[in-house]
Amino acid sequence: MTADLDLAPLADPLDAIIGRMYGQPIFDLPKDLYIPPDAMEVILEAFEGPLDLLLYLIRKANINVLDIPMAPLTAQYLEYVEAMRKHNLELAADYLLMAATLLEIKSRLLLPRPPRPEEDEEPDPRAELVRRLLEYEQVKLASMRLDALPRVERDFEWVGVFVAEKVVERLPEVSLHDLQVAWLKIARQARLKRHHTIQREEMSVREHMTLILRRLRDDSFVVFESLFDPKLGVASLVVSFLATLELVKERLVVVTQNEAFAPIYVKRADSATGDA
Amino acid sequence: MQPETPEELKRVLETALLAAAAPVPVGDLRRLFEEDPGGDLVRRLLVELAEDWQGRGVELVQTAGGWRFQTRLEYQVYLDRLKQERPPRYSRAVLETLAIIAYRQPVTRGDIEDIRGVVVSSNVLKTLESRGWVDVVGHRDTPGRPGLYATTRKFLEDLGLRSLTELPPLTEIERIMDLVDLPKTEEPAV
Amino acid sequence: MQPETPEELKRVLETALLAAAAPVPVGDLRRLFEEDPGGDLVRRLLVELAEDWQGRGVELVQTAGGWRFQTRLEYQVYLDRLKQERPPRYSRAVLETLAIIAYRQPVTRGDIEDIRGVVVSSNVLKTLESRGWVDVVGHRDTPGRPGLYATTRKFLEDLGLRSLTELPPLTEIERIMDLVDLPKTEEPAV
Repeated sequence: MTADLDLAPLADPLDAIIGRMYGQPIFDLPKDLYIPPDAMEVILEAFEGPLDLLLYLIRKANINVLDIPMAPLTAQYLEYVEAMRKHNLELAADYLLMAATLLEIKSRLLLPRPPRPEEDEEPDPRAELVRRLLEYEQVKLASMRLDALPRVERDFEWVGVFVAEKVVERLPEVSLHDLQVAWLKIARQARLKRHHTIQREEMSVREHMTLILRRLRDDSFVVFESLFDPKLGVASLVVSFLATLELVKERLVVVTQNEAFAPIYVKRADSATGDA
Repeated sequence: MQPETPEELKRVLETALLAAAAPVPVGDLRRLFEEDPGGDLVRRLLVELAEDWQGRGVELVQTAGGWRFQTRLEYQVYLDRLKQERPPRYSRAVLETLAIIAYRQPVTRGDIEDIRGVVVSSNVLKTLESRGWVDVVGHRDTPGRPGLYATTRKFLEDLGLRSLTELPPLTEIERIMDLVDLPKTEEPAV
Repeated sequence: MQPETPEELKRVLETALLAAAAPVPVGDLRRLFEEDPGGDLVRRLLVELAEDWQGRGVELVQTAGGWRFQTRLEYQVYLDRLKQERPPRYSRAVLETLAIIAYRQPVTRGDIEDIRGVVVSSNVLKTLESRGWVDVVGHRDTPGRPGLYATTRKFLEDLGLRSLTELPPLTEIERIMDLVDLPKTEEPAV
C-alpha cells in the first residue's frame, strides 16, 4: 500500500523557508554559526534548533564546524545574546549552548593534554557531539518518512456507511428468576420486620380474580353463571368460584340477587357504590 | 487523472459515497470532477450504481439530504450482535413491584407499599404499565377508590408463561429463603 | 436467517466492515454469526473479499485494530474537492517530536528535548495528544515524575500500520563522521 519511499529527493523544508523573508526574495544562507541579528527570526523559523543548523552547515554548506575561528564566533555570539533579549530568548539559549559546546570542544582539542598514563585515553570531545548530530539527523529523516506515510484524512478516508436500523427501544428483559429474586427480597424484608407473613396461595385463584375483574372492567356487571365455563372442567369451576369468593371477601366485587331464584349478578364493588 | 468512461465516473461516485459521513446531494457529487459531468449524467449513474448494489448487504438510497449508502434492514440482526451494549436492567423497586403484582394480584398501590414497606413512586407503576405488563383491572371500593393492578396477557407472553400458575411457586422461593437465611442471623437488605 | 454458503458469509462480513466505525478484529467478526464459522474461515473470506474489491476506489485493509475498508490513495484528489477544510499540516517540531516518540517510546519530554536540542513547547505535545496519536503511559521515577509518552493504536491505524515494527526503518547515517574529523579508529556506537 505504501509506495516505496525514495529518500534522496526529499525536499529539505528549510530550503523553502529560507527563500522568503519579509516578502523579499532571499538572503544568504548562514555561512557559519553566526547569525546576523536581523535575520534571527527567519533563521529560528527555518531551523528546528542548533543541531538542525549544525547539520545544515555540515551537509549543505560543507563547513567543518570545528574549523570556525573561535574569537569572532565568541564576539558574534555575545552580540547575538544582546539582540535576542527582545526575541525568543528560550530558543536563543539553545543556540548559545551549542556555541558554547563547540567552543569547549575546540578548546579541549587545542590544549595540550596532560599525560595521564594510569587512565584510559580521554574520550574524544567530539564524540558526544557527533552522537547527538547523528541521532538528530536520524530523527529528522524518520520524521520526514513518517510524514510521507499515507495518512487518514490527508491521503485516504475511512469507509463507514450509514447503519439503517429499525428504531427499537431496548427494553429491559425480566426472567422468572428475576421475579423470584425480587420476591425473595420482599419476603426477607417482611420477615425482618416481623410485619407481614407472605401467604402461600394458589396462583390460579389470583389469576381468576384478575380475569373476573378484567371482565367487570368492560361490563360493570355480569351474570354469575357467565363467570364459569363448564367446558374447562371441574377444577376450573372450583377455582373460578374460589376467586369470586375471594373477590367478595376482599370487597372487590358485590354479588347481588334481588329475590330468591332471580339471576345472581356480580358487580364491581366500586360501580355498585357509584350506581347507588 | 480525469475519469473518461461512465464506468470510471461511477467508480469515483461510489468511492465518495462510501466514504461520506452524511448524504451527499447531486450538486456536491458533480464537484468531485474537474469538469462537471452535469446533473443528468450524475443522476443516471447513481441509478445505475444503485442497481449494481442490488442483492448486497448495503444499498444506495436517495434521502432528503442526498444520496447515501446504508445497510439493509435484513442485516441488522448481524450488526446488532457486534454491539457491546449491556442490556438495560429494571431497578429493584420495579422488579419487586412487578413480583408483588404478579403474585398478589389484584393489588392496589397501597397494598404494594404495605408489603414493600416503602412508598411506591408513580414512575415505577408507569414503567410497568407502559411496558404493557400490568394494568388497572378495577378499583377498590375504599376512600380514594384506588386502582387494582394485575398482570396482563402480554406479561405472560413476554415471560414465556402460559398462565400465572407457571410462576415459580412461592413455597419454593421461601424454601430458598430459609436456606439462605438460616446460616446468617443478620442479613443486610440487598 | 443464518447464512449458509461462503458467498453469504462474505456478504455479511462485507456489510459489517462497510458499516464499521473502527477496524474490526477477526474475533469480533466471528460474533456476527449465530454459529461461529471459526477464525480460519473468516480470515480466508476476508482475503477473498479484499480480492473482490481489487480495482475499485475502496480497498479492504488490515490495520492495527483489525480489518477496515478505506479509500484508495488515487481517489483522494476527487474526495478533496468535497472537503470543507484541509487536513492539518504538521510543523517540523510536531513531526520530529512524533518521530522521537514513535521510535524511542516511552520517552519523557526531557528525552525529546535532549534529542532535538531545543525546548519542546507544550503546544507540540498537545497537538499530538489531541489528535489521539500519543498519550502518557506512565511516569518516570525521577524527580518531578515526568510523564512518559508513547504512540497510541489510533496512530498506527491512522497511518495504516499494523504494528510499530511496520514503521519505516531508521536510516543508518555514516557520512557525518568524516565531516567532523573524527579519528577513524574511534567509532562511537550509535
